[in-house]
Amino acid sequence: MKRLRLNLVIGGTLMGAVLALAVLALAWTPYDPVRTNLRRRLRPPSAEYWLGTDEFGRDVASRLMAGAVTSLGVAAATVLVALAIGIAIGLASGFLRGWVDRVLGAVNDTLLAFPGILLALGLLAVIGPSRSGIVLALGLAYAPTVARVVRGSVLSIREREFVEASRALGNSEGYTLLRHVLPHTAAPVIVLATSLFGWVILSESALSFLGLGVPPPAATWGNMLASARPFMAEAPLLSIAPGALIAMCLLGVNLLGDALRDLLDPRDGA
Amino acid sequence: MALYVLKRLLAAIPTLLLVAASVFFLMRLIPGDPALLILGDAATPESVADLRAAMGLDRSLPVQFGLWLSQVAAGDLGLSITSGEAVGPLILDRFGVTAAIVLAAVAIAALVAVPAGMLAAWRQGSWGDIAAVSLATLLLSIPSFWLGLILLLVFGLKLGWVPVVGYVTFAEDAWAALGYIALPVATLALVEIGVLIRMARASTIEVLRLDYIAHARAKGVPEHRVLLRHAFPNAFAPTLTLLGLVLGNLLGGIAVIETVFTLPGLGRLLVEAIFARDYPVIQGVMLFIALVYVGVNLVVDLLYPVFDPRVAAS
Amino acid sequence: QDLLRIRLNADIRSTDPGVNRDGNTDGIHWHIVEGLVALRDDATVAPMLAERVDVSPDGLTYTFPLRAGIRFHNGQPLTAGDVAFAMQRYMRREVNWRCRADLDSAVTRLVAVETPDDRTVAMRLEKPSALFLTILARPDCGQAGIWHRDSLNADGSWRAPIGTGPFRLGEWRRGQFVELTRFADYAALPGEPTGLVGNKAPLVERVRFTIIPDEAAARAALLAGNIDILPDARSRDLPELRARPGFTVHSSPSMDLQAVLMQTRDPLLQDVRMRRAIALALDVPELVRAVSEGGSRPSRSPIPPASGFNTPAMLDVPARDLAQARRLAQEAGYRGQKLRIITTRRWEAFYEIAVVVQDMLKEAGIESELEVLEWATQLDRYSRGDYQMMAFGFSARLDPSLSYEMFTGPKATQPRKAWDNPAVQALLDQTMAETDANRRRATFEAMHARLLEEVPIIALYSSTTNGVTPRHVQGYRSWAVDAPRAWGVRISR
Amino acid sequence: MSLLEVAGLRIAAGARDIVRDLSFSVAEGETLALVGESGSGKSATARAVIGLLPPGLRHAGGRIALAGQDLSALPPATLRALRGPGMGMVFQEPMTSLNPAQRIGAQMAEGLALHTTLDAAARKRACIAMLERVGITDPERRLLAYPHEFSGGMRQRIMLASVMLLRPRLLIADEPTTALDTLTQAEVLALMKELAREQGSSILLITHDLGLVSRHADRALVMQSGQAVEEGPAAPLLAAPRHAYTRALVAALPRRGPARVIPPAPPLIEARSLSVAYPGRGGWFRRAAPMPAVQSVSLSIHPGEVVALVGGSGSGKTTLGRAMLRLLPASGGSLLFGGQDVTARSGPALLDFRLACQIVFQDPYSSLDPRMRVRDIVAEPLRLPAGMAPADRLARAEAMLAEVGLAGLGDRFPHALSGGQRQRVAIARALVRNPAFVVADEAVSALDATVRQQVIALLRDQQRKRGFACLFVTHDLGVVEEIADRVVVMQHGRIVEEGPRDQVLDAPAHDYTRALLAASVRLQG
Ligand SMILES: Nc1ncnc2c1ncn2[C@@H]1O[C@H](COP(=O)(O)OP(=O)(O)OP(=O)(O)O)[C@@H](O)[C@H]1O
Ligand SMILES: Nc1ncnc2c1ncn2[C@@H]1O[C@H](COP(=O)(O)OP(=O)(O)OP(=O)(O)O)[C@@H](O)[C@H]1O
Ligand SMILES: [Mg+2]
Ligand SMILES: [Mg+2]
Ligand code: NI
Repeated sequence: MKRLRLNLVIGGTLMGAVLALAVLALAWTPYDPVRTNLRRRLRPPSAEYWLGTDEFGRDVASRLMAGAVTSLGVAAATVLVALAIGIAIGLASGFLRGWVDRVLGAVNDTLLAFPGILLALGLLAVIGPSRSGIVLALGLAYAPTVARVVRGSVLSIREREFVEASRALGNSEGYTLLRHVLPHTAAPVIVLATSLFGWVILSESALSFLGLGVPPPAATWGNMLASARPFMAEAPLLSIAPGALIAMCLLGVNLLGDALRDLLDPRDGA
Repeated sequence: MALYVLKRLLAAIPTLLLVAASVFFLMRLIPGDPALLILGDAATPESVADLRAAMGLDRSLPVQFGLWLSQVAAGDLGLSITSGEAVGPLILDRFGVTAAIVLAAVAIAALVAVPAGMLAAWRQGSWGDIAAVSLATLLLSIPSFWLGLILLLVFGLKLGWVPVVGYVTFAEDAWAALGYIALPVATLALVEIGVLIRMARASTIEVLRLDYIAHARAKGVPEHRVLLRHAFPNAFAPTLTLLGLVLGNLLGGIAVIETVFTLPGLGRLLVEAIFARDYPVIQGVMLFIALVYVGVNLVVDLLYPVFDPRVAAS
Repeated sequence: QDLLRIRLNADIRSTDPGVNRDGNTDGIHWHIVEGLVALRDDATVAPMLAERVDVSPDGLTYTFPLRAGIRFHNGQPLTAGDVAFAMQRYMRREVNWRCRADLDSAVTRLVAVETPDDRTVAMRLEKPSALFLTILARPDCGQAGIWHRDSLNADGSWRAPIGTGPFRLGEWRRGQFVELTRFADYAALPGEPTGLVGNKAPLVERVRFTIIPDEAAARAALLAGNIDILPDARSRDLPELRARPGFTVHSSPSMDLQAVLMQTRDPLLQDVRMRRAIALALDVPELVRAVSEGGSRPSRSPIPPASGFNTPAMLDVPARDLAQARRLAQEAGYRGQKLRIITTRRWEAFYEIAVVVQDMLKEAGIESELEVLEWATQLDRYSRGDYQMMAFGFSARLDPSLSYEMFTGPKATQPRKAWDNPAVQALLDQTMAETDANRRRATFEAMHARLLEEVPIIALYSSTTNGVTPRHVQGYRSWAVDAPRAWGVRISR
Repeated sequence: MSLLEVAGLRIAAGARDIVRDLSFSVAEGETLALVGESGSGKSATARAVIGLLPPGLRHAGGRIALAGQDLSALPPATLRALRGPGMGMVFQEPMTSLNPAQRIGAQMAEGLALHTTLDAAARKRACIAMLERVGITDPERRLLAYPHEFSGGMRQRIMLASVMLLRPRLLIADEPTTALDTLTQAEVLALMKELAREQGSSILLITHDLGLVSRHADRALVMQSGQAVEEGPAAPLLAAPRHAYTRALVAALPRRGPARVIPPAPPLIEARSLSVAYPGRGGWFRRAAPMPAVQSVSLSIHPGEVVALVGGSGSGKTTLGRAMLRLLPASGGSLLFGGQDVTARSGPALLDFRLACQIVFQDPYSSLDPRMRVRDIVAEPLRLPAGMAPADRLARAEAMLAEVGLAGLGDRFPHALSGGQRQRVAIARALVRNPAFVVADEAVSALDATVRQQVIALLRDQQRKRGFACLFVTHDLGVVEEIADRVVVMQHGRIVEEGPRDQVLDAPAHDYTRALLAASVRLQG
């Protein structure tokens, strides 16, 4: 009970702050986040530029705000894609079993055996570097993990008696799956989704490091961090600022995820 | 037992075939031409065509795939089209580096994180628990390429404790080798500690609720022994499964760390091969990674009954 | 004390000079093998293994008397037969020598390699060519390096180079380092070292090229004393490195070209007014200053300022004119369409150029978006001509004709060529057959004027090679080609 | 002097007291039974005594003394030394109270190593002797086995052995046999009493089963909502309960109802030589032989008739029940419903059969979807056949809820109901579509005595009112007496005896039926 509220409060505050930053960025940023000015590169923080400027003379504070929109958007969209695909595969293979499970299982194992980020790398090269390309590629890369978790929990849920009760009522398999099985995968899926959120932000960053992230000049925290790396000595704030926001966001998402899981579980919610 | 292992390996064949086919065709879908990359901006259409013919890339895709598969079936992964080296030995050579780092890092991470996670679970809700969870989250939110460079700057440059670049194998000079892999291992271990603490904590919390823990306590078993003898094996079993997944993935996926620390590992080999469109190397490495993945999970499954005898291997 | 450690940003491809190669590979090869001729610092050609080069009056026969006292790494003396043997292998199609096609083209066709005596080699061409010696000397052709026949296996495949260079190949540990050892019997030329000729005496026992892909790690390795030469520091790091006591920066203009390419077949860009508008929208000096940290000089000519063929007219950079740019774009029917600029992060300069260009175009009311591709993909698009605009760089061309040839040609057969204009093509062919330098220079000036008018590409600058060494390294110099030279360098602590 | 003295015990969960002002004592060699309904604080009390309250519960006051020594004042190490030889505890769940990752030999010897000076060989000898004593054959080899290699009853005996090995002066047994079937239950309890007598241990026996109290306890303490309501020697207390709650408990014991006469009619549902087999565990290459669970069973049930299906654990009762609803496929024989063969029906034809039949499961918690509100659960069956408006469905569901005594609780989730209420929801769901045939699979086994009585009454009333036929699966003969018209006894997948209730209970023909009857504990006195 006490833990639940602490999760909710801290997680909610952190995510609230990050979301507020993103919403504000949609309406206003101190400067144009993609406007370069080669005469004022790598400036330290000042009254004019609160967090200084980056290697192209762009205002770091503005980029952080704009980056919140992109990073959160890309991460959320990617998680949704991964969940949609993963849940569909997981439900199908867990519930139907038999050859469906075998085939999907082999496909899933194949995808799992691919290092996730390399799968994304390959797909990105095919789809092309665009925001939706990143979303699709990372989404596909993480879907097998979701599928595995969902399948696991479906396998245990389908043994519960209320599923059999639904069959005994004459309900169709599809109805049973959607009405009685799907909602119960929520808890593990939420926990996974919050971890995914963090992984996606970091993966986008690693992709940027390898030169394949969200296309510049759009700012994401990940590509800011990746491109700030060479200037770690001269302009530490350039890395620390997006790094801190990522950490804050991840902590917030994870805490909120825990809280949400507890809330969604009617047994603990009362 | 041997039969079981054999069966499992046979069962992995469809997966490996699927991996082989998808890698092969995915790579050909990607724009980019190895011949063009070798010849660069000075390439002429004729020189590109010549080179493609020399690399055997002028044949139709199904033919190329068939040739490659029959080659692989005969145990030959072919030659790198950029360096002409045999892919099989190349992979084994590079894998040594990656395996050394990953195994050391995961072992260290497990040695630190599992006890930490278990203690956090044991004192769930205490300040120590909160500290452990926050530390885990913090570690989870630092990209490894960034953490790696920080460590490099601090321990390599500022303090000069370890060399910044280079690598020797343990066979050559064990002490020097230690110095070279210390930082990459530390980087990877720190990242993994974040993952493992959370995992170990969650499964220990589950286990500590069970009756046999109360039973052990009711027998007068001291707490340290309760944790060590009764909670640990049971809490570790699910962690082991995830550890297998993580390990399988890492063994092919630490390209970023290998790049930062200039290590001749498998991940860097793969990324560089992708950038160079070195098809035989990419295909070979991916097949190898898939095999490692299957192997690691097999080992995990074989180890599992040690921690959870309910799951007997055969 | 006897080990010189040099950073290499990627592994080499092979030990077979001019065959399976890239810039890094060439840079290793030129320590091991030498050709008949080689480049000086200013990219002119000088004799190396040859005593001198005698050209017949009709320009068809080149005679190379070999220098006396030259031995291969295996102790065998160099003979004319060795030269002929190596050249014959180079010219075999299946060997895939990078420059075989250059010596078998309409402009330059090598028809025979003869050995009148043991100490003389003669080569005959089909017609006179201004490029012949340059091709032989080009580093990317492996300087047509001469090696002993034991460099080959019995079946004729390549084993390992046995050359005449100042260093012999030691250990190549793939992905980690390439190590060279001093060739004690090296017959050095007298005088100062210049380019790949001059006094190339090896002064250290061993040279190790350590492979460090990551820029930040390479810099850290230099500062930590793990390497002795950082031959290719990023311009970004220069201000800080210059300020650091105990380190010396060696800058040298290179002969490559950074440019923005435009597809003249694009519906919008086929209108020359649109291309001119784009050129006028760019503040080239500002852009170059920013991208090269003030290290390079802006130049709208494809012929590098370091080249002897560069003239004052070519160094003149047209001023930015936003109003004119807007007007021209308007006239060309530009209505705010988004241009797509392809670039990559593989080469930081391409990326930075693209970002700055995008921003400068915006000030002229021309909208664009970046398409950041992986390098292999960009190269593929380049070679198919599948782009609207592209930030691109050409590797060093050591002859001014080649500087134009690299982007001039018929798109029908060579889609990668940016400038498809038969009249210009005729001028270019003229420069290749012409051997008089002044007359060539005049033709290049004419071509430069047309280039500024038609703007199929916007040449920006040639980059600068910045080598950095700590105090204990003496005698190191950067030069027009990125890769470092280890001869003449000594370590003294 | 009494061994255990509890005075003014108070246990709190947060701000709420779950045990208040509880005092009792256990004398040397005595067995005290702690009885009361679910949630009355029995387990909490037991755990407080041994000092192992679960997180969330707090020992908030009162004195617990073992042999005169105040336990709450002891340092942890001393308390630990007392656990084992001073007091031992047997838990309810045999499946989870042994460490699955440790060999049972190690688990048994662990206590000996901690509390005695025996060397390893001596410890092993002691373990073997004890295992032999509790009837585990081949004990020497079995020491190396893991818990999962034993059946539930064996595990409970091993558990008991490991506790008794330390000769505890006080044995705390928290519902030690509820998870076991009738035959095993009797065996384990008898063994426990015997060992305690041999070693002179006292027992604190926690149970909700008055039958057990009457057979095994010397004295009994009745608890309700965390407080003691009545205490005294067991026999008189049960024979003449003074407190209203105790009276209710005693009254809730099942009694035989009058025999009914079922008017002759053609069978409603009929199994002919029905066999069911579970697929064996096969690999990729080999399919294992199927495992038969029900073998060639013929059984017919007439409209309005209640048939009780009894038998030991694993005898195939559940399997047969499910097969008769076609929730499991038959591997042989046929199933007739209303004279029509439904064995192989599928699609809409099967739906007709489904609409006519229903099932109530044993575990009211796991058979209700925890994420649905009670009203929606009860309304769900009305989706089929299609045609009823959602509003009508809800109205019908509310009416049904009122009928089972749950008016006004439609908004709740299952977890917010008591066990008895949950089972009423399950019954309401089964009956709302007016089925002709209902299978009740251990529908009351998980409930405590008073609640069980209410649910049985509800089922009986509904059955009388609606007249559906019912197959009542149970291992509890008490329930059979109360509700069945006919009794069918199963063993090893076959029917071994069948007949009218009174005939089977009073004059059992088969040995197995007799053993079952003997093991079944009924209130004496
Ligand atoms: N960890 C806990 N935190 C808070 N309340 C608890 C906890 N454990 C039990 N309770 C509550 O304490 C009360 C007594 O529980 P206890 O387990 O002692 O009941 P019981 O008599 O053993 O019931 P049963 O017959 O069902 O086992 C119940 O109301 C229960 O909900
Ligand atoms: N899903 C299954 N797969 C394989 N075997 C099973 C399965 N379910 C039950 N069995 C086996 O079938 C036999 C009959 O089981 P069933 O559940 O019908 O017994 P039961 O009489 O209901 O026992 P209980 O009183 O314990 O509920 C047992 O031996 C059991 O182990
Ligand atoms: Mg209890
Ligand atoms: Mg059953
Ligand atoms: Ni019972």
